[in-house]
Amino acid sequence: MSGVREITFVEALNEALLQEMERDPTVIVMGEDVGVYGGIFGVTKGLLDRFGPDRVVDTPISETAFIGAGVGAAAAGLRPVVELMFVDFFGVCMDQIYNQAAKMRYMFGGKIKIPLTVRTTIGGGVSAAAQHSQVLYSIFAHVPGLKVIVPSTPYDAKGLLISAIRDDNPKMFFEHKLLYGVKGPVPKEPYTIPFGTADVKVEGSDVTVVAVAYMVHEAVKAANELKMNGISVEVIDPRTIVPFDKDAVFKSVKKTGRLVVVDEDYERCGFASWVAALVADECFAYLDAPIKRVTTPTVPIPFSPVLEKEILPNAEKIIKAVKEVVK
Amino acid sequence: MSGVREITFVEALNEALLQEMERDPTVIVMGEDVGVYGGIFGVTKGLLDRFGPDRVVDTPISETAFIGAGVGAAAAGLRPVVELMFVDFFGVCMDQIYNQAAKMRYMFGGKIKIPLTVRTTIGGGVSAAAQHSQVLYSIFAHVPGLKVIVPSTPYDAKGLLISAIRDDNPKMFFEHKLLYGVKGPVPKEPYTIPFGTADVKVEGSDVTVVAVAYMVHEAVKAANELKMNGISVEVIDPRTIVPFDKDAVFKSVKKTGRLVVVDEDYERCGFASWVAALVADECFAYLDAPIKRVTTPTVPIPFSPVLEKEILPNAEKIIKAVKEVVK
Amino acid sequence: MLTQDKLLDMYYRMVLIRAFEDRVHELFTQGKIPGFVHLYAGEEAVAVGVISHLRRGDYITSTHRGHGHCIAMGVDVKGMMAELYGKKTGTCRGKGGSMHIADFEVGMLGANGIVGAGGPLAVGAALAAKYKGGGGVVVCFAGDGAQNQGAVLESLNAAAIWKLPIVFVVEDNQYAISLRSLSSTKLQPRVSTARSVAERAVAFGIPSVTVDGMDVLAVYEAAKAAVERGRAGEGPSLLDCKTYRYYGHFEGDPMVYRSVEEIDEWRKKDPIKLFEEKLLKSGIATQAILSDLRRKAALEVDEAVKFAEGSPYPEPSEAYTDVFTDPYY
Amino acid sequence: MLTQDKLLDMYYRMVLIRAFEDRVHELFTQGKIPGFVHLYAGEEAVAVGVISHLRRGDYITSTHRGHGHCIAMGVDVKGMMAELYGKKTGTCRGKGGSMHIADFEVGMLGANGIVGAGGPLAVGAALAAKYKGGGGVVVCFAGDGAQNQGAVLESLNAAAIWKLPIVFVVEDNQYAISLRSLSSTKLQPRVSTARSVAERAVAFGIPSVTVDGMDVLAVYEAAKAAVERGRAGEGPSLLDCKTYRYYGHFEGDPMVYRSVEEIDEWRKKDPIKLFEEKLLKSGIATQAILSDLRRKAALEVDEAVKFAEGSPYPEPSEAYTDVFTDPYY
Ligand SMILES: Cc1ncc(C[n+]2csc(CCOP(=O)(O)OP(=O)(O)O)c2C)c(N)n1
Ligand SMILES: Cc1ncc(C[n+]2csc(CCOP(=O)(O)OP(=O)(O)O)c2C)c(N)n1
Ligand SMILES: [Mg+2]
Ligand SMILES: [Mg+2]
Repeated sequence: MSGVREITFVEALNEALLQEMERDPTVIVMGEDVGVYGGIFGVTKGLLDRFGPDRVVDTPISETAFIGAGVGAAAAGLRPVVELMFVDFFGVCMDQIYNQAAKMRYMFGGKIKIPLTVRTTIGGGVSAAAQHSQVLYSIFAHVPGLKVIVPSTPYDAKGLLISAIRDDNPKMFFEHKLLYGVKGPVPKEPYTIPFGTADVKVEGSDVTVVAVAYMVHEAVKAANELKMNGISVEVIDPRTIVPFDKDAVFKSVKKTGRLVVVDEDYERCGFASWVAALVADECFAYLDAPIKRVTTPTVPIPFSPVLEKEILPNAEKIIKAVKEVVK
Repeated sequence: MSGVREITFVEALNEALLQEMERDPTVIVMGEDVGVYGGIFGVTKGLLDRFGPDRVVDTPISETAFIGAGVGAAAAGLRPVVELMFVDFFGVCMDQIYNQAAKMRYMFGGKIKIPLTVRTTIGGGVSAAAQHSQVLYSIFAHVPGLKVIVPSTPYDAKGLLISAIRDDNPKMFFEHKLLYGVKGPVPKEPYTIPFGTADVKVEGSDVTVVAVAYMVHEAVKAANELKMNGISVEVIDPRTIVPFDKDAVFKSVKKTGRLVVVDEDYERCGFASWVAALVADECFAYLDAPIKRVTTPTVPIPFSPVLEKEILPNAEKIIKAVKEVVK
Repeated sequence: MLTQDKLLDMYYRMVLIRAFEDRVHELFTQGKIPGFVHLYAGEEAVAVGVISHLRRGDYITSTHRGHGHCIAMGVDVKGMMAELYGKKTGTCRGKGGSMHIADFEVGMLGANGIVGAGGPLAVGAALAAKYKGGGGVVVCFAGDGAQNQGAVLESLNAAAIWKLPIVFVVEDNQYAISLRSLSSTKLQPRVSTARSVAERAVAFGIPSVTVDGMDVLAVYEAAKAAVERGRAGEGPSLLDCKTYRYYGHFEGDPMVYRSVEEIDEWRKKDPIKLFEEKLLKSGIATQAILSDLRRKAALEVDEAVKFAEGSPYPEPSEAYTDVFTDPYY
Repeated sequence: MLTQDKLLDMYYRMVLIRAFEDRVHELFTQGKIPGFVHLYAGEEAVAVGVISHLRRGDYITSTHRGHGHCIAMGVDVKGMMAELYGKKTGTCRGKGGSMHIADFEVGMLGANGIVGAGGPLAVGAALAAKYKGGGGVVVCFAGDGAQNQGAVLESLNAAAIWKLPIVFVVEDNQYAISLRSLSSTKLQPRVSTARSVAERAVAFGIPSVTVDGMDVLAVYEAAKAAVERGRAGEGPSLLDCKTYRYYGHFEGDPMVYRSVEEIDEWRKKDPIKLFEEKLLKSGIATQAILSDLRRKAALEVDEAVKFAEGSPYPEPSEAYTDVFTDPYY
């Protein structure tokens, strides 16, 4: 593709929004401080100037009202992109997401569509403590009716966000805090990435490592280090949790016979458990070792950097888990 | 124990509330229609007459305010039992449950306690459709700081509710709609059941089946039928998901070499996945067959009885899964 | 001025709602309709009085007690009845049931099992209407009990700051299950709202009016001003309609919280009877015309029941479709 | 009447808050304090004016901008500073940080990372106070932006219907991050609330008053009536305090949404300066006394920083404790 530059994850998202808003007048952006402020992490910067307050709507601190407004506007023919400042705030507005947006098409007999995108920030690592550091995508994947998107690179961020905006269903789009500043090659022109297509980040033959969002980077780091130890790790980034590219994971596990799932979400009843369960059912005959999960233990995210570091998954912990399954 | 009678699940819960309110004046009950109405399923019947409106508080339809009030009252020294009419409504009040009640002790350095019990109704099977039939306990188990209680019999309902009220932590107490009318032996006097102690409902040697809440009954039914086919099933009811009696499950799997997890919650990223993941890690060497999960597929619960029956787990589906792992 | 045709159409919609609800009550009692069913009988004047102002492209959001709104919006009664039976020919192909009937084609954005959840949806539909231009309005129906749900309260503020074309219609049927909407004495303990919601609306920046919700013409008049305000881009309004539900909160409700006398008292103010009296007195209609319309309504409901009972159930495999617009399972 | 001791104590708490916040600003800029930090400088009169009425057994709920409330309630400043550093000796053993400081011992039920979440908690604490008897009151601090959160709106209604001993204190510092609390012109687009929250409160059944939040004595007077109402069992009140935050929304905020001139304008009304002038004019204090108190505050903050910097971090294993009262991991 032409016009490829190195830009940050934030810039890639911003460009996706800008290009889609230019292309399609039904795309509007809503959320707290998305206007003059440009979004608390800068993702909507410049959009108010470009598109005006009718399409870039600063909202009061009423997540239920404005996310629900996104649902209602989608029902009435717009294609809203709504920002939930931190995923941790889902507790004040989950009903509009999971009982309304997510279920309307089904409940109403498949006759309608809700082309809504909810963008939100996830993740630890910046001492933001128990109510601003969570990941929680497992909850949105658990309930039916939401597509769940978890990009790990600027390239994927732009392509997946454009795909999301054009998709006719309700989507949760998760942006990890530690990724915003990450740079990578991104084509200038708009492009899409189909949901449910995993990206093999590193090819390998001894162990399959599945990771999403920021953890993809830790997994790749681990794979590189393990290579020096003579262990060949295949790193797979599913990029979307719903839909999920089971085939890519199964294919890899059938090759390696070993699986480690890396997931920043809480350990209990989370995404990593689900991937493990799928494999323990459908690839059982190919497994040569216990399935390991590297996750955040199910404790609130502590503030102190020392404690936070202790609980978050990282390359070191991934290396340890991989070594356990190859030993 | 003396004074054992056959009473229903509802009566067992009602008796637990009554006895604890008599024992401890700091126990109060709050929720929509818990007073004159006696709770929409009758669990709080008679309590208003007995204890008056200061201790049996009818609330407006403000789940955030009244569940949060339960948290605040617990912080200030009471021991509230709050009713969330259907778990499906968690979307309007989750923040007070999962970010406030559940995390306060940890965030505040372990110096405080929140002795709050949230009772709620779960489950399908009565054509209550997409917003009144969900189970969702996996979500509450996923987030840290909540004990998660899922009784399956009148005996367990009473003992676990009394244990919950006396426990100094935030608890979610899940009552399955189809259990309310179920009768069983229950001692008259108050008694407790320690959390985290599984109950082996049926002993067996070929396959371990783990099930909770209403599914325990379907699992037992399946076990009885399978016995006639010469398949010996061990049915384990963990009774609480947090804390979870891993040992009981592992012990059984190590004996049987086979596991089927039955769970009415949605398939993706749910409780069944987690149990499967634990076993696929920690009991791998003992496994003789793929781990099967019998769950509700991740679709909204449909209204039409024909469709609802299609998706809910039941004895028949459990039998099928068990046969797959023993073949 | 309201034409004779319009008035008789309003009357017809009211009796059709009543006939539908009375029949559903019977069918539920006979065990033919499963699930949770909340009936609108007694409140017909509110839905019909307001919705009579709407035109193609307008929207409404509804509640758990949505049959009346559906019928007033023109949702096909056959499809509704089939939906209540869980049949494949239902408005929502049997997937929704009573609490989830929607028909976007006629602007009905859905009944709702979650109290208050229609508020934000209405805000969004109104944002869209405003953005698209053309004077579309949105009506948000919600009960007295729903007024204490954060979703509704946040929506009032949002509608006011964005000056949206919304009419908030409060169906104050005196109860939220067993709780009174407002107490007359200061000591009433089972009360859900400390002050009138009309007063509250004003404090959110929304003009409001309290309306006799048993009088369809009073509702019509009040709604006229509110809808016009919306179409003219002057922002939201709120109508606090005083009304009553004749049946229990849901079918099967033991109704321990109210007396038979109270119900009888309200039945004396029946909205259909009241409207009949007015129509007869003003010479708009004769007894014969009215009883014809009632017969026609009964017939339409009969047809609907026949249609529902004769329809097939969905295929079990349909449980897995319609989650997304693209294949899923 | 306020005694000299009381007045000087109020002054001391105000300058201690200011000294603490100014120092935290420095330390954050130096990279010594991690995470999200929201400073209270400029708003001291509100916390101190209200909390001066509280006694043992009363409670407050706080916000993300909670340092001022903590200090006014008497939370130990050394523990607070250590908490901001993430040290084991912190008020919450390093687990909470700036957004989650709590000290139930002194009645401080917690800063809160979720806007509006303190409302329901205050309702609950007030229910407990009412149930226990003894005239305890609860103060719920919340920002202007928080007033649009369902949690707060539902809490107003609940407090009113249950006649709870709560004082809702609105800290209207003009902004919710970049949104204005209220516009003077009808066309202001970036506005969060359509009508004054004092007006709203009344419509919820709660008497309210708008207060100069830069004048600690004005706040004190208004709070006096409200707290007394609560203690007497007469129900909730609301104080809408007009104030201003000097620093950005959080540390690191580029503040694109307001001008330096505006900040300067408000700094001229500085609550500490204003209080000083009054104290001097009325002869309650001399310049010497006041500068002694300021020095003392600076010293207390110096000590706190030393304490924090000299304290150890928690053991990594402490990450797994305190989830429940019983062992977990
Ligand atoms: C968020 C939520 N809380 C509670 C309920 C249970 N519920 C269903 S209807 C109802 C009463 C509603 O009262 P009102 O709004 O006055 O409507 P009405 O039933 O009187 O028409 C309640 C409490 C619900 N469905 N959703
Ligand atoms: C539920 C929720 N929504 C959004 C946020 C992000 N947020 C933190 S502070 C804030 C602004 C709060 O404004 P206000 O209540 O006026 O308090 P102030 O910061 O001005 O003291 C926002 C939007 C949050 N923490 N919680
Ligand atoms: Mg009502
Ligand atoms: Mg503010």
